[in-house]
Parts: sequence; C-alpha cells; structure tokens
Amino acid sequence: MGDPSPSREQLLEWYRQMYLIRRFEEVAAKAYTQRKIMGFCHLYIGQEAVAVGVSAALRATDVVVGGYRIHGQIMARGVSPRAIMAELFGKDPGVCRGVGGSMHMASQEHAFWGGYGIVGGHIPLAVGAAFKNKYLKDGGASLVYFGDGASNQGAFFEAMALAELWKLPCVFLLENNYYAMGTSIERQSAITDLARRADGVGMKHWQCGGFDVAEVYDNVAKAAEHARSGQGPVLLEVLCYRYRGHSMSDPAKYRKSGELDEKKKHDCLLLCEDHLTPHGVGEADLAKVREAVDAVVQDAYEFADAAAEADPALLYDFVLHGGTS
Amino acid sequence: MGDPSPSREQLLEWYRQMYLIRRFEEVAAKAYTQRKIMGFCHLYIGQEAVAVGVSAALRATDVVVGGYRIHGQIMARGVSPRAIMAELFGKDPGVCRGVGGSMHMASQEHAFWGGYGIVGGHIPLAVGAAFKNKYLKDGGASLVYFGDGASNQGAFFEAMALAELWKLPCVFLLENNYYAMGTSIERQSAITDLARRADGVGMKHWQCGGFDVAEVYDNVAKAAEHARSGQGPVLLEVLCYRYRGHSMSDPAKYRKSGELDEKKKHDCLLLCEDHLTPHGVGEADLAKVREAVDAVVQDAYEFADAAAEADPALLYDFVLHGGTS
Amino acid sequence: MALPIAAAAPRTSLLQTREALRRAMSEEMRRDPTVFLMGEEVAYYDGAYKVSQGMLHEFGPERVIDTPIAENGFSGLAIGAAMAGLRPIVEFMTWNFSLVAFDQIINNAAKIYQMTAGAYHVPIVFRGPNGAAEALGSQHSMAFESIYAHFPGLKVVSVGTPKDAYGLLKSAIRDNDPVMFMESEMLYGMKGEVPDEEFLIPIGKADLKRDGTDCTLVTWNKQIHTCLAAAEQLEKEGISCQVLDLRTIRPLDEQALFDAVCKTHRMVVVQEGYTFAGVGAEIAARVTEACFDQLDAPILRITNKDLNQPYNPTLEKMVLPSVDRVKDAVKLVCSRGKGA
Amino acid sequence: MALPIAAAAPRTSLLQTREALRRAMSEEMRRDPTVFLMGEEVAYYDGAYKVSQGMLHEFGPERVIDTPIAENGFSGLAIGAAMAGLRPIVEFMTWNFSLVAFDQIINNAAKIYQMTAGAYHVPIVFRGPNGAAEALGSQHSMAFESIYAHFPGLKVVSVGTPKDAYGLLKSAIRDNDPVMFMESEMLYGMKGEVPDEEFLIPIGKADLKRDGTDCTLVTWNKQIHTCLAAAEQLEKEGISCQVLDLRTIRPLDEQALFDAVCKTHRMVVVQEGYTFAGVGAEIAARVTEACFDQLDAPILRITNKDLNQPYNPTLEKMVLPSVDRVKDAVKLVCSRGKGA
Ligand SMILES: Cc1ncc(C[n+]2csc(CCOP(=O)(O)OP(=O)(O)O)c2C)c(N)n1
Ligand SMILES: Cc1ncc(C[n+]2csc(CCOP(=O)(O)OP(=O)(O)O)c2C)c(N)n1
Ligand SMILES: [Mg+2]
Ligand SMILES: [Mg+2]
Repeated sequence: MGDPSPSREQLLEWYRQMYLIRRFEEVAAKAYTQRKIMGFCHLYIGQEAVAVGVSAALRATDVVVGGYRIHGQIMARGVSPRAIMAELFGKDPGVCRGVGGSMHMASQEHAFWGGYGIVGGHIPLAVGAAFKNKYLKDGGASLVYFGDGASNQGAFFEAMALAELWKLPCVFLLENNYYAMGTSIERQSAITDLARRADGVGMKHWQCGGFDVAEVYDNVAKAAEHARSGQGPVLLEVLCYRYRGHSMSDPAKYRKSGELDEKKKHDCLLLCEDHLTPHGVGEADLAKVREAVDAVVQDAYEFADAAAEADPALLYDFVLHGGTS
Repeated sequence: MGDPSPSREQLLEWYRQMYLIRRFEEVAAKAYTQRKIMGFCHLYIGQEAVAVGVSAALRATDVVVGGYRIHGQIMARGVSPRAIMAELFGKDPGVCRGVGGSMHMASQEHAFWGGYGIVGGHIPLAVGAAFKNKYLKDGGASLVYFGDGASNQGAFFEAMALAELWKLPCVFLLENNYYAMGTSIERQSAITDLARRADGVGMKHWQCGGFDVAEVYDNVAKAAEHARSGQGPVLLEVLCYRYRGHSMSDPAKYRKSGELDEKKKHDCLLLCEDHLTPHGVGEADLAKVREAVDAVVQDAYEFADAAAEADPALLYDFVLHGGTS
Repeated sequence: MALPIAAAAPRTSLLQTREALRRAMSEEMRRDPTVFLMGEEVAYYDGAYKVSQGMLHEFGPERVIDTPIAENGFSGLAIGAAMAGLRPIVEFMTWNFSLVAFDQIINNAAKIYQMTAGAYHVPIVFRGPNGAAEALGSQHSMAFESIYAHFPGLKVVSVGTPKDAYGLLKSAIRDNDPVMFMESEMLYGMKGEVPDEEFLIPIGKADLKRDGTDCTLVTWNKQIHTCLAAAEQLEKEGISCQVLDLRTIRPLDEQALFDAVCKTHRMVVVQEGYTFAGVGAEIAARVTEACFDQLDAPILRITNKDLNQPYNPTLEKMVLPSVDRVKDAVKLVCSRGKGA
Repeated sequence: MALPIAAAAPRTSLLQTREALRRAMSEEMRRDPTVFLMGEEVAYYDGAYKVSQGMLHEFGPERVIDTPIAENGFSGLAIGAAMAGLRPIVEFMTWNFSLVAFDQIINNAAKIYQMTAGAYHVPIVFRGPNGAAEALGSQHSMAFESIYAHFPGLKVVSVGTPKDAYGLLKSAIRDNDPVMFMESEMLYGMKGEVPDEEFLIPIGKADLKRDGTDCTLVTWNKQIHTCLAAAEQLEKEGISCQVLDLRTIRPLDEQALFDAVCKTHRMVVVQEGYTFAGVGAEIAARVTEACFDQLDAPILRITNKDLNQPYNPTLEKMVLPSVDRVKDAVKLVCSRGKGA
C-alpha cells in the first residue's frame, strides 16, 4: 500500500533518481549531436516522476515491460548509467552488448524486459508475465508502460481483454503525455481520458497525475496491490508531459504556445523539492545531490566513450538460443 | 426512422424472407450431407430475423459487409437463392462464379461485400465504406455484421476507434448468439453485455432483441439514422441464437441442457406470426407463403445441381485486375 | 542391466497423426509442469480437429486453456509467458489465422533473443494444421512454410507422418527457440506405426522416405504422399526416384540435399504454397550454388500454381501439386543426359 | 501539331527523391479527386520524412489525413475505401509497421478481387521507406520486398532513383491492383534529374542502369548504388558488369532477366533483406530453370546476412550487402570460364 507521507530519505532518493534520469538524458542528447549515439534516441525528460514512482512501488522481481522511450524506465529499475550509456553508444559493455540500442534494452537481473520498437506490440508480453505469475501462483505482478498513441493499437485491446478475462495481475500503465509524435490526443482519439479504454473490457481503471513522484508511487502501489490480490488487472492512466521532441529530429512545433512553460511549472523536481522543504532539505543539500549525479553521468559518458565496440561475434551468437530443456 | 407498427404486407414479406432463409439452409444442410457442398457450411438458422430486419432498415446502396455465416445475410439483400446455392455447389452461375464458396460471396449489384473467413478481419472494410460516404458526402452509410467471438479481435477495436474519431456513418452490428464455436460468451469475455465494448472508444451503443424482426428493423433504422446524421457510428448488439452447430461438423454438445428449446419458444417465425394474427393472417395464408418458398428453394437446388462447374479459366482471370484508372 | 539376447524389434502401435501429436504433448506435459497448451477450442471442445481430445480431462483448465478469438493477443501473451520461464504450446486452429498474430511472431518471438543479447529467449511452439484441406476457399487454404522460414530466429517444422509428428513435436516442445510446427488437416486421420517407447527426432534432419537413383524429390508434409505415389508410378516406367522428406524447413538440412543431388544429379522440389520466393526457390538456389557441376538439369519446382485458392474442388486440385505434375517434372529433368 | 524541327532535349529538374514522390502524389491528387493520402504524421507534421511536406496545405485535411497508430485498422479502412471507389495512398511511416497490418494486406487487399470473382477490386498504394536506415536496430530495419512478393494478388515496386520514384508512383496510383511501393529513408535526400513534363513508368519493366558484358548484377532500391559502385571498381580491374535495376519485384520482368543472362552468362543478385526464400532465391531459381545452359556459373546471391539487424553501426554494415561483398561474388562467378 502506498505510504501517504514518504520519508525524507525516500524523497531524497526519488529526487536523486529523477535528477539522474534528467541529467543522463541531457548528456545523451549531447552525445547524439556528437554522433556517438546513432539511430533513434527518444528522451524521457519531463516524465521522470513516472518511472521513479513506478519502480518504487513494485517488487524487484515484478516484470516491467517498456516501449521505446525507455532510458529512464530501465534506469529507475536499477540498471547502471554506465551500462545504459554504453548501450546507446553501441559498445560491448552495454546492457545489451551494443546490439540493442536505444529502443531495445533489457536486463534479466532487473526483470526489465525491454525495449520494443513496435508501438503497442509489447503490451501482450506483460500479460504473459502476469499469466506466469498466476500459473505458478508466485505472488508476482507485471507492469507495462505505453503511451497515449499506443492506446489505439489492437494489441493493447486484446491484451486488456485477456488480462481481465483471466484476472491476471498486470498493471497497464498508460503514460498520457498528450502527444504521439506530432499528433495531439484529441486528433488521435474520440475520448481523451484514455483510462476509459478499459471500460470496453470491464477493467478497473483510474487516472492520476504524473508530475508528483509520491502521487505516482501511491497510485501504482494501489494498482499493483489490486492486481496481486486476484481481483484483476488495472489500467492506470498517468498524465504527464515530455519536454523534448518525440525524437532527436523533432523540433516539436506542434505544441500549443505557452504549453511547455505551463507544464514546466509542475516539474517533478520542483514538486519534489516542495515535498522536501518541510523535512528541512534546502537548496544546498539538493545541489550536493545533483553534483554527485553529474559526476555519475559524466563517468557513464566517459566509460561508454572509452569502451570497446560491440563484438562482431555477437552477430552469430544471438540468432538462435540453440539449447533444449 | 423505424415504423412502430409495420404493415401487413411488410410483415408478410419479412415472414417470407425469414422462412426462405430457413428453408434454404435446411436444403443446404441436406446438400452438404450429399457432398454437393464442400468445405465449410455455416448455417444461419435461428438468426433469420436479424438479417431480414437489417436489410429492411437499410438503403439498397448502403454497403453491407458480412463475416462467414452469410447465406442469410446476402439473401436478405436480394441475391437470388439460385445464385447462392450455385455458389455453394461451386458452380459457374454462383454469385462468385464458384470460386468463393460458402464464406466468400459478394455482389456489387446488391452492395454486399462478402464474405470473409478471418474472424474480425472484415470489420475495418465497412469503416472504409463509411469513410467513402463521408468523403463523397453521398448520404450513404455502411453496416457490418460480426459475432460475439469477433468482438475480441483487435481489428474490431481499431475499426471502432477510427470510426468514432472521424464520425463515420457505420453501424457495427454485433450478432451475439452467445457462442463462438463451442466457447460460451462468459468464457471468452469478462463482460457479457458486449455493447459495452464501445465504451472504450466513446461510441454510442445499445442492445436489442434479435428474434422479433420488427424490433431488429426499428433498432437498425435508428442506428443507421444516427450514423447518417453525422453524429458518429453505433455499436448495436443484437441478442440472438443459432439453432444448429457452428458448422456442419459440430454436434453442439456445449449447450446448456434445455437452452435450445427455451430459445426456440421465441422463434422469429412464431413471433412474426403473432404480429400477423391481428392483421387477420392465419395459418392457411402462411402455409401458402411457405409452399411458394419451398418451391423456390427446390428450384435453387435443382438449378445449382444442374449448372456447369466453375470454369478453370477463372483461376487466371482473377489473380489481378490488371487495369488502370 | 542385461541386454536381451537378441534385439527385439521395437514394439509399435498404429496411431493416427492426431493421436501421435496428442501423445507427444501429453508426455511432455507430464514430464514438465511448465508446458501448457493454449488455443481456440483446445479444451472443452477437445480441439477443432480433436488433436487435444481428453487433455483437458487429464491436465485441467489451468494447463489446457481455451482462448477468445484474439490470436495477436494470446500469441503475444504466450511469448511473454515463455520469456517468463513457461513453455507454451499455442495451437492455431489453422495457420491461416496466424497472420493476425504476425507481428508478435516476427517482431517478438523471432527477435527477442537477439534484441536482448541473450537476456531472454522464447521457448514456444506454435502449431496447427497447414495448407489446403478441401474446398476451404481463399482465406483458409494457405501453406506457411515459406512465409515463416524467411525469418531468422524461427525454426520451421512440417510433418507428414505420425511418427515424425510425434518425435518432432517432442523436440519442438523441448527446444529453447520458437518453433513453427505445421501439420495437415488432411493427415490427422492418417495412421502409421509409432514406437511405443519414448523417442525424439532431432529438428534439422531430413529423412529419406524412399531410395532411388535417377532423381531426388524433395518435399515435406502431405506432399510426401504425392511424391511417394509419383515415385511408385515412375518406377514402373523405369525411372527411379528417391523421396527426401525435409521435415524441418528451417534450419535446412543442407547436407542431405547436397548428398542427394550428388547421387541423383537431378532434383525436383515439391512444395505446397505459393511459388514466388518460396522454400522451393531457396532450395533450388542454394543447391545450385553449392552443387552446380553436379546438376544435369536445373532444379524444378512443383508448387501451388501461383494463385489464391478457389473454392471449387476441381479448380482447387488444379492449383495444388499432383502426382501427374510431379511425374511430368521428373520426366523433364530426366530427359537430360548426364553431362549433356 | 507540328513537331519541333530538332527534338529538343527534354527539360529536367534536379529533385530529391522525396520531392519526386511528392510531385507524383500531388499531380495525381490534382488529376483525380478520389485519390487521397493517409498515414501517421502525413498531414500536420508534413510527414515523418517530409515526403508529404506542404500537401496538407494544398489539399486540406479531408485528403491528407493523419491517422492514429492503428495500422491494421487504417489499412483495412483504406482497403474498404478502395473497394468503395476511392484510390487511397497509405503511407507506412516505415514498412516495418506493416507487419501489424499484415492480415489486412494479405487476406483482404491481395485476395478480394479473386475471392469476389471480380465483383470488387482494390486500387490502393501502400508506400513508405523500406530496408535498413542507419542503426535503427532489430525492429526498424527490415526489407519487405521478399515478404510481400510472395503473395499473388499484390504488386511490389521498389525504387532507387528520383525519376523512377516519380514515374512508378504515378503508375502505382493509377493501377487497379494493390501496389506495395517501397522507398528508402537513405535515398529521400538523394537528388536526380526528373523530366519536367509528366510521364509514367510502367510497372513490371526493369531498367538497365549500366551496360556490361561479363556479369549481370540484378538489384533494386538502394542496392543499385552499391552495384554501380562495385561495377565501376570492377571495370578498372577488367571486369565489365551490367546493372539491371528491377524496379518492380512482382510481377518480375522475366524477359529482361533472361536476356541479361543470355548476354553475360553470369549473374549475381544483390538484395537487401533476409536470404532464406527471398527474392534473390526466386530469381536464381527461375532464371536457372529457364536458362540453365546459358549459365557459366551458378547465380549467386548477396543479401543481408541471414540475421536480425543489430544496432551497432559497424555490425549493421557487416550484415548488409556491400561493395566488397558484391565484388567478391562477381569475381567468383567470373572465375568460371564460358562452357567450363
Ligand atoms: C506500429 C508502429 N507504428 C508507428 C511507429 C512510429 N512511432 C514511434 S513512436 C510513435 C508515437 C508513439 O506515441 P505514444 O504512444 O504516445 O508514446 P510517446 O512517444 O508519447 O512516449 C510512433 C508513431 C512505431 N514505432 N510502431
Ligand atoms: C482469425 C480467426 N480465428 C479463428 C477462426 C476460426 N473460427 C471461425 S468462426 C469462429 C467462431 C466465431 O464466433 P462468432 O464471432 O461469435 O460468430 P458465430 O459463429 O457465432 O456466428 C472461429 C473461432 C477464424 N475463422 N478466424
Ligand atoms: Mg504520447
Ligand atoms: Mg457467436
């Protein structure tokens, strides 16, 4: 159950994680312009409270499945910035040995399944993880992240219907950041409160804010508890916002004027600072946290830059597993 | 707008059509056991009021798209029993020249698009027809038939979402006959009032009975009017029942005991007779109708039996259209 | 343990293909509690083609699971379950319906092991009847070997006898990669001897179903029987054909193909399904590349005529490979002398 | 009308591929009000790769239509619109996303004309970038010619120059059958001369992009440029290659292939995408069957290594066809003497 008033330590740790994600993404953006990162690079800046709140509310063994905007999601799961940055650089110590890239990162140790580039195509996988939880009665649950855009895919609907029919312990976490690339929510869907998608299959659903990490934490904890209890899955719509373009090549000219500045007033770091003030945490303390994080990210950048390229042998190592049970 | 009290002539014509479908299917069943019809043969017996009510409520130019249980649906559109029976027999004068078969029958003259074997895969096509109605502002609407089983397919969800987003004049007609093959509705879906599927996309929806042809007529007329008005599509769930097995090889042992007999008490022909009684139509009049229909169906059988086989040239005629605009 | 004095012939039973498949699944489910069966009508209905008859009774509804008609959803769910450590068998009522789930199979099942650099793998079997049955029309008659064999990350097995069905399905269930396992509605009732003692047949090994010297017929699934019939008739006409049953389409048993062509110097591939860029093309291209100087004639392909399937049964037969078409092709390649 | 005294060289303009495509679509939309463009981000965003830049402005939101991310739904919708008499152009942001819509394309677009015995046909173009761009990883780098060319009822076009892009897209839009039209993200910015006067290039006709005598390189889309570069280098080494750009994959220009092999007696197919049962296999099998005695060497295929695409750009390049791989293959086939 979500703790209504998180402790000073918890808040500080959340602050650190959110700032880590933000700083990491800023450095990744720089590395992209240096062509050290190639292909796609979808930044998470603005949505940090979601991944951090989610991860805090789940067990380390609960399976988490992400789409393609995953740097923050996998980092919040505990994968090291070094391993993530090296992956972006296509290097051997990358979390997927440099063969995955920005969109395909997974770590079994952290029960993070990736990392999928087909919008919506990853959602049924999480229901499969929840199926296994029920099959083995292991008390686990799964959570899948996806966007407002993905909520138009048939795979999402089928996954919800199956999860609800079989009462599988899965949390469908819809990050509604109001845009799918340049298409605003009212141009992609007749309803804009997307939690209602669940009505079509009779699934429990609600909406919450995605700027306040404590609010995310509470709501995900409630949703996971509901799912784990055997009462069925939950569709949790989290209202959030991405500050950057969809990908590095998107100037995001489609925003309404003033919209971004308006959203930034509720920035997750600011809100977290507000939570921390009553605990006596001031700007000096936070600056120290940030400084430490800056060093971690700089280290990740240097590590990735110096690391060995992905090994050509990997081409052949990962065609087929080859083993048998 | 549906007429609340249909005339004697209208009722008699509906009676004739419903009985025609039933009789046709009985003879088709016989022909199947004689191996004159091959492959699949999905009978419509029990659901006749749906197709007849639907067709009466639509314009001749409105596009109608069916799934695979279509003999009754295409007949209610006005295609001759001869052409349908010949199709089932794989003969040249069949409505699709004997290359379509039971599941693939279409007639441009009757704006009946078929005839599709992939459950749910036909639904987006009808939305495309409605898209054309809106694009050309031609005042038309489209209707698509599908079953409770099909309501689990992603294609259905995506089709609904698009139709509602763009307010396309499409009626989604869900024939809920409580089973998809041997799977009863509560074993395929967490909700059993399937009209609620539309809630997930904010679409208008309601439920009506499918045994009383006048009731179907009224509801479809209302739904089509709503769609045509530009207010958006409608999901209309029609509660009905199939008397026979899913296909000819299905003994339908999955029914609850007594269920079939219970349903038959509301047989569409009986209900229609009840409507006709106040009009002074008695058993003798109805017997005459049935006798005439029996002859039509017998003629269709003989016609199909005597007709030429499908022409081998058709193999090559219909690979590609080949033309240009 | 003392050996019997004379090796007794192994005991066998006459099984229908569906019984052989059922035996394979049931044995594997007894052996390994993580194996389960999922699909439309597999449980209470006993399977649309009765392959899983009685399995619900033995294993219960947690392990023999009826699904709604949502192939994309339940295929993706099963792939996820496989990543999580279970070993799903997914029945497609027929392979035709797998097209709805194509994205899950290609973008997830086939790629996850590679994409995650080995962090996850997908031990799953998709199985069901494949190819034309009888007069099922355009959307229910496709053969899928060529479609799935195109994709690295998948294995494709296609069986034509009860014994192979049994031995290969067991291997497929134990395999740690996604296996597309293709059967045939037309063969479910066909009977054949299957040893009573448990055995496996390895994925990736072709099987010579008939020996011969003049021409090799390469085939699989129900076309084995077309080829055997053609070979028998050709024998009477003085042409000796061997019939090589590939059984596994991907990975292809190259060595068996190369050996065959080195022996007979002529080859005809008999394949159901579309012609263009089909498995027949792959075999012809690959064997020709490797054994160009061994070939006395080009490798011919007998496939479906490159058309969508019509309903009318007579027309349907004209589209499919037939004994006559196979015989004609063999005679054509044999009309070329060695070294001509 | 009097002819000009001397035929003036046709006026041309230097266009990017994306501009050529845009010009083709815009002209056809001006000509025919039933033509419309639909896809993700094609309207307000001007296209993910700016192919449709400015088209919303000219044609308005009724004819240049942004869709939600629902490829299966909007592809089916567009197929229905085509049956109803419109002529949709559907842009896939990349062809990778078409796998989600595979059922609609294969079971509906490709079959409706046949299934309805001609009552309905489907004049539709699906188009978008195809093949690997740069470091987009496993799920965003596939080439789809081989996948779609397998299916009767579809046409497959894959272009590699601005002029061909223009002339063939116009033909595709006017075609009454479903055309899968494949471009390349890597070529959108490439410039080439395109005649100012309107013209069409027929579907089904290959184009000799370079003449030569020793070996024919058969290719299409961006591998044209690999082949041209290889041919240039080989020329200096004394090997003369011709480069045959197929442009249309299905229907295949058999005659052009047969003519080429009769001339050079050696052929290498250079194809992006997976090897197994790819278009390269079809060409090798078909040409070998028809021209066996004309071949001095087996037809070789240079394709993607038969692997899923890794992200790392160096590894990615190792998977794709390259000038060096093409040169090696040509040298290998040319090491065989005529009639050897
Ligand atoms: C099936 C598919 N279609 C299209 C794309 C291209 N694409 C990548 S991300 C994206 C927008 C997704 O929007 P949303 O789900 O809201 O996620 P967000 O980017 O806001 O995190 C699109 C259209 C894709 N990757 N997969
Ligand atoms: C995609 C797909 N999956 C499975 C099938 C096999 N199948 C044919 S009909 C049917 C049941 C359909 O049930 P419903 O939609 O309720 O229609 P009804 O038979 O009741 O008319 C199934 C599973 C199919 N044809 N297509
Ligand atoms: Mg979004
Ligand atoms: Mg039903």
